[in-house]
Amino acid sequence: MLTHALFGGLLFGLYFTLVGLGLNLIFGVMRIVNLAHGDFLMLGAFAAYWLFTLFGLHPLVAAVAVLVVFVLVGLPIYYLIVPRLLVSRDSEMLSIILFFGLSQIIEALASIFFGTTERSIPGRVLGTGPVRILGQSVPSAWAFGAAVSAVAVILVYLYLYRTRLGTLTRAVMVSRDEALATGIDVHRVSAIAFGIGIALAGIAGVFEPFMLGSVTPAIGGDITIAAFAVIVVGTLGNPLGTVLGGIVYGVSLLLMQTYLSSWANLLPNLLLIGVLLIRPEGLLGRQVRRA
Amino acid sequence: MRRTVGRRGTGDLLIALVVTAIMAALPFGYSNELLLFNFVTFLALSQGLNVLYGFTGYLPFGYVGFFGAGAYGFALTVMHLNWPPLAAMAAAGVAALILAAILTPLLRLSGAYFAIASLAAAQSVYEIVANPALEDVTKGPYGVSLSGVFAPMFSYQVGVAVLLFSLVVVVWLRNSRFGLALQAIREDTVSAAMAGVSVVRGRTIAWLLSALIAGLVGGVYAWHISVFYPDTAFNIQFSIFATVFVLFGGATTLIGPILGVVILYGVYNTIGITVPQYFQLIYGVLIVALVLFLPNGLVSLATRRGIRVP
Amino acid sequence: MTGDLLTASGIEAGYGKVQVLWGAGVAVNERESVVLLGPNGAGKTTFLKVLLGLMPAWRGAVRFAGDDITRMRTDHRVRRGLAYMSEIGVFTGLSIEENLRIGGQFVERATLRARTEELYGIFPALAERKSALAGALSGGQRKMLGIAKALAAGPRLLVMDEPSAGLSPLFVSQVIEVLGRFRESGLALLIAEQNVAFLDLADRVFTLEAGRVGFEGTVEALHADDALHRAYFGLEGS
Amino acid sequence: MLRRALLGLVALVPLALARPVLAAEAPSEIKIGHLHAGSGPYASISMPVYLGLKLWVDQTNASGGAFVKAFNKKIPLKLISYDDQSSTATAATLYNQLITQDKVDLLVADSGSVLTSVAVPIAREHKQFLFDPTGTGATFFQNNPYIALLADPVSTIWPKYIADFLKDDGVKAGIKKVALLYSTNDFTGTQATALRGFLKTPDSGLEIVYDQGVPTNTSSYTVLINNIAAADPDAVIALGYTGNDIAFLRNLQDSGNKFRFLFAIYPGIETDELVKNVGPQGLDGVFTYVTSAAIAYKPEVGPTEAEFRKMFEKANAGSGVAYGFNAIAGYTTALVLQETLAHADSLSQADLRKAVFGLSGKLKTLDGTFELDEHGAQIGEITPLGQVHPEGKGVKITVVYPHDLATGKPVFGKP
Repeated sequence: MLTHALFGGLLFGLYFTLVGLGLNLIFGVMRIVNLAHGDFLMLGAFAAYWLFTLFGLHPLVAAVAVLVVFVLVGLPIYYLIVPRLLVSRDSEMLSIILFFGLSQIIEALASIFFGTTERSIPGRVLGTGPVRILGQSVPSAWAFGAAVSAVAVILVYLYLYRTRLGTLTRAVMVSRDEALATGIDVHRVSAIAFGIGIALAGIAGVFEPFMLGSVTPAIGGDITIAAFAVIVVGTLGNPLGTVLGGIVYGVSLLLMQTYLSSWANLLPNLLLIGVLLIRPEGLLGRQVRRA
Repeated sequence: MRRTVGRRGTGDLLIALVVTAIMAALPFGYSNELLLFNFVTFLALSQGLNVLYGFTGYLPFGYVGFFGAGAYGFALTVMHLNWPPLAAMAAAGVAALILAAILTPLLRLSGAYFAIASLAAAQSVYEIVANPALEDVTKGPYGVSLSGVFAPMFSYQVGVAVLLFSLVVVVWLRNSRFGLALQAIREDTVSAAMAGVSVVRGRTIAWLLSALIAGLVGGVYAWHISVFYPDTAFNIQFSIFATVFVLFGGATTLIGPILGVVILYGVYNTIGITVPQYFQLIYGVLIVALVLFLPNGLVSLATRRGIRVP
Repeated sequence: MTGDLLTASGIEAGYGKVQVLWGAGVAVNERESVVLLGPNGAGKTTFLKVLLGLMPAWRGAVRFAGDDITRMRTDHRVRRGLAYMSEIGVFTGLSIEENLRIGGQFVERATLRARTEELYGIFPALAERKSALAGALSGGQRKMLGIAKALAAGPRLLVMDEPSAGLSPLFVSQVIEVLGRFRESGLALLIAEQNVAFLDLADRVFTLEAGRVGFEGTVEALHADDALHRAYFGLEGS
Repeated sequence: MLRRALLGLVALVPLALARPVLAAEAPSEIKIGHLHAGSGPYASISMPVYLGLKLWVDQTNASGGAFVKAFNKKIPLKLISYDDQSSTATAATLYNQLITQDKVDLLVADSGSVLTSVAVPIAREHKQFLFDPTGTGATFFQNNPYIALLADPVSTIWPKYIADFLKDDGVKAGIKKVALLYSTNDFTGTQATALRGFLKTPDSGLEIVYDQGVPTNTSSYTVLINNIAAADPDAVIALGYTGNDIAFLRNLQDSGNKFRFLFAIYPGIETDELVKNVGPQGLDGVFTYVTSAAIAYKPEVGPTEAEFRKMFEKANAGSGVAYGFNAIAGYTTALVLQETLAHADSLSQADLRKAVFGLSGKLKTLDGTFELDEHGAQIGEITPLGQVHPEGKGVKITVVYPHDLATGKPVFGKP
């Protein structure tokens, strides 16, 4: 049971890395808290549901479609709200409220257009029954989710560290003011990062019906909290730190579910508070305390 | 100078008394007193949130945690100790104060982190209260029934008293040196500290006062509805509504939150009942528009023109 | 007056309702080196930010190389050859190599490579640790990297905000020496400073006091004016 | 709303005075107050009840209204149904709204115990008789004259046949160890408690090796299934709502674990919803409750199950709400309302109650015999135990217990 919890937690945690990755990228580049993150994820899940139901599209194909569409949708959303937000007095604080409003809008529209019943995609799409990896039997969806997450992490790494735009993106993450002064088109860089962040949420959403059972328009809020726990435990503003956060989250969640299952839901909240109070700077340091 | 403050204070107090009197009288003419009670709940709750957010700048997303603590403080003393409702109301306030004292370290966190950590704290309290392992103590997820003390009219009027208390606290903060000091801290922590204002003490007092109000509101809410579940008492909707009401009307003022509740909760009860999704949509659009175009709330339409709003 | 490279005139700007600049201006000619002298709080940084488009000008105009750039975005100004080195000057979280690459973001790949090699030649200390984080460098080395980063763009005019800030006198003279070499090779400079040591570099001097231009002329003329001489060189003594 | 409140101040006084004078005249419509959950965890059991009720209202009005004995004529119906979004706080306000503002003649609770629970004290306080379609919490009926449960048996007797079957056929087939997994809410929590009582008799030959309550919003059961498997039970009884059953059965299929006996509540209640989400293979061999959706009772009032199904699906095509037992429960509730109006001497709450209790044992609908105990709890039909077998793209449910009703033999999984 222990090895299963550890190994399952690793895979489950890798999926939660993907859940938090986009949120952390957006926070890192724009220093805004996208409370609608979970709702974009929900839209990704619905996209996968409809693409499968109407056209029989495999989730992997759906993931690629979601990537393209969400990046394209993210750009105008960015230009509509973020530049205006960033010039305000306390943009980090106001971003919480604003994106909360956006989250309400998305949830309401999803309820109106998709209805509020639970939707799920037949599990056999990703192979029925468990797969055996290293002597452990795990649901095939978990292996899939973890693999897709690993690919996404590698792609984000390559983007940030191996492309010209990625270098500029990291420059904005280090200092927005210095980036502006150096003549970087900060809005272009940020808009693309915003699009990618939302697309990552969407891709995580494509696999949500398999990892968490089903999708309704209301799942966004809880997922945003979980994603936040993951990135706080990793390192706020450092997308690759999300890997660490996700694994810590997944393993401890599965350990709790195995040995103290009725208390498992307490975990993400305690992790979040604990890390914020004890080690708020994560691994790459950023002042978050005042007074 | 002192005299103007004094005169303004009297004016503010008058508004508080009028609002209280209206809410106390309404159930004699309108019989869905539970709906009126919800208005009382949100009027008091948003003033409680105003105490913290309006005067210190801390936005507690998990404000409902104190509300829930109050509701369960009330319910547990009634169920296990057979306390009379008014004594249990005191227990509700104390429960919220204890929780606030435990969570005081959260005040070390800055804006966004504080908001989210407080939400996580409220969720944690919920998970503990709702845990089946504690069924013997809290009734766990199966909820609480307090039919023995059910008294709709009496508890309604106690709710109005709690509302009056919350209004008076805000009037006091707006018209006292302490309240001004708090606002100085919010605007510029460093200078305020240099000017001899005790930053930590000031914030802690606002935090406890704010929690106390939520706890009392939670206690009287538990009493009034008498049957409830942990997810009723810890419903994040309470935090959300209170926050939106305060932001919409305008924080740091007395009438801002009142306007917010009367207008938005009024709209909620007309549209929200029949088509909740459309209401949620309108809410979301309002919030986004507010942050982008009117970040200081409705009252800023007047304050911008130099008019003092109570 | 006007300069054939950069002319800013009648600039008014500020933060919120607080006005900082009250009709400030400056002029720089090709291959000319100008020092903008002024005490703390005179509005030097604000003025430079307006020149670069990092803050909007409420009134007045900025012309660069014959075009009105008053409303142009910063990145477009940089593309046209107006480089800026802020007080921080570098991206501390990125490597030396990456800092130079970002400085030369608009430059064609091959040209950038050649220019980077040239800069490494001038700054051997940077060449030794190409992949080190800029944040790990000493204060003096950081300034050198800041200059190299700004020059990677191949600018016609380099605008600098207090290059002496936070440096010991030894490093200040090193920075002045390096800048002197670039001036020789024909780069135009606009340096905002309160450290009069930089006057060694200056062809002309502007002084900024409380958001307005006070004196404008050669270094010799500045020395000739008793009051100004006392105001600035007296500062150095105290 | 506030404006309405203020207007109410003025308007209510003359209205209150006018009321008794008008009482003898027939009202222009009969107001039926109801709540439904358009979203949230209870939507899947609430919407079918609502649509079943609504179908009856539409049909009745199309034929000129319901016959009301008190006025000896047909009177049109008006259904006022608000959306409580599965929130008990919202529901409480709305029940109050229905009683005090809309002044409904008949008050029908939302589906399920949780959303019914808040209606119970409010109805009692206002002395309004509560028509309770499916709220089965046992506490509702303790010395409360203002309620009757219409369509579901009270939860404490639901699991009786599971226990009897395991003690009888199960033990013979070698089943000894039982695992119990339940969602912690009134409906399934009460059943778990009852089941524990039924199973723990001294000579039952059964042992509970795993007993775990989980929150009703649990959506991932993978780890729990692994924990259950580690306890090595022969029989697994999973008590949850529709969403729980879907997630549990899907996760079970994905995990590859198999048990000799597996019980879940909703395959036999919301069969279509489960087939749609889990697939026939995932339901293969699952034991479940058999409701009127799978047993053809002979109705004396209203349509047969097959006829009703056709009507329901025609009326609600494209609504996304699947046909199932809760639709029947909604329609059964409606038939009780119809018969109550046809038998009550007046529309006073006391006479309504008398009429409802008068129907007990006499009314036979598509849901079987309607019978109340003296507290108002439904005891008409105990749900038999059935087993699901895939059949083409759908499933077939056979009754396996009690033996006198059985339509097939139970099939146990391989050990």
